[in-house]
Amino acid sequence: MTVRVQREDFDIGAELNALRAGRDDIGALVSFSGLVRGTAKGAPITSMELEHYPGMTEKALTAIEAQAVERWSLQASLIIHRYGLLHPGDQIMMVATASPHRSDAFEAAEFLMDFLKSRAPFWKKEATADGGRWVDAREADEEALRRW
Amino acid sequence: MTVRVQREDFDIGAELNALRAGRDDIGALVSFSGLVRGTAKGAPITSMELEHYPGMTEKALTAIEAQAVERWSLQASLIIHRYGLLHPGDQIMMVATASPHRSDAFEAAEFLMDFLKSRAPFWKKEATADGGRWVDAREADEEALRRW
Amino acid sequence: MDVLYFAWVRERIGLPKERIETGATTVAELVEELKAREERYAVAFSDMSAIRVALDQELSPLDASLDGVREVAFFPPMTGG
Amino acid sequence: MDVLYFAWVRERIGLPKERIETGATTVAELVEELKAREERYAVAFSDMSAIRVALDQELSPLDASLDGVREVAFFPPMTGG
Repeated sequence: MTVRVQREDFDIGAELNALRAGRDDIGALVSFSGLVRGTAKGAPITSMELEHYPGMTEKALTAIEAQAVERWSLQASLIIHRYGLLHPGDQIMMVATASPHRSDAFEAAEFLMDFLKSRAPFWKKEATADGGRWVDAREADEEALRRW
Repeated sequence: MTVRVQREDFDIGAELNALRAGRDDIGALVSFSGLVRGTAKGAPITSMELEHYPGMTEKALTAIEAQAVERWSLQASLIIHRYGLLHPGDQIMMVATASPHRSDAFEAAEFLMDFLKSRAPFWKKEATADGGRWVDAREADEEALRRW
Repeated sequence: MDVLYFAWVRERIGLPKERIETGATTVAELVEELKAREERYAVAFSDMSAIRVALDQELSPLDASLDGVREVAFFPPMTGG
Repeated sequence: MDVLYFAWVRERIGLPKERIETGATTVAELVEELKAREERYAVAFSDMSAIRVALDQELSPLDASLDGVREVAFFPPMTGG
């Protein structure tokens, strides 16, 4: 059960391999990674600045992960979220979940993503040719919380 | 949209990185990997033999993937499934799905797994101290198909 | 036609593949013909609810026609993933 | 107490953090006090449905008490992931 908030990029393969290294009780391993898309509302973006709230970010992510651990049969979990200046194609964040059977890993990963999107203090600002623009929260993201 | 059936192990990180290489339209990347567990029904297993039906396997996986592509907004997808002799902790298979937003990638990955479990011609035989035992199909796996 | 067996069906019948000349028009008729032929087939096919069938590599029901079919396969429920 | 601002709230108010001495007993009272103080606060807090609040790094409602709170943060809905 690990949370990391960092400026640096991460190696998703190394992270997934580390989660299962030296053990043989895991049957299912799910990962999600979020990437910077090159366009926003049809216009190309040149970069994205990710602001966060140091201290609260780690607390919020740890609390979300603890909820997932309580609800599902997880053998391991990982949340990595970057902040700072990113560019199209870059990795923004990842979650990984491990469980004996696939339904727990899948559901827990979706739960982590849904809560992380709307409850962890990150804010995205996209830079386009017209200047910077704060990304609006999506209605669908708030709705996604209701299913849990 | 790729299907590979192979005896060799695979590098999940290299596969995920290859899916997103040279493009910046993907927003969400989901992976699932299935691993050999070291115990079955409480007894330790020493190895697992994965039998398959060459020819039909590739056809079945390709058909399942085509259904996913039709139902969800996928930008890339991958299914790798191994056969032959495996050991506890080994990777058995992986799927990966890429989409602009996370719900498509998550749902398509779950769909691929549900259908692959019950519709692709693979059979697992576990070796224990008491000899070999064919793995029974799980009721839950057949039920999982009904939600789609 | 070629008849293939996988997993415990293969083990019970004792071979992975054989060539069979048959007048059977459906899968069910072919199964009855094989069961009547030898004990090992009767054992393998004793509970057909545990058997899946593919005709030319497509999953098919027991009452499917064998007309034009070149390859029949029998196997237990699949356990991939 | 320390008051922190993030994202466009920070940009509108023009600073990331300040120390404020206040007699306000709830978040809502603190907001009214700040709005009355200067135009830039009035602009940032003109639509409180677009503002989220954290007290000592826990998401909290607008009517929450400030009793014992050391750090208040104002920011727009979060857009991580």
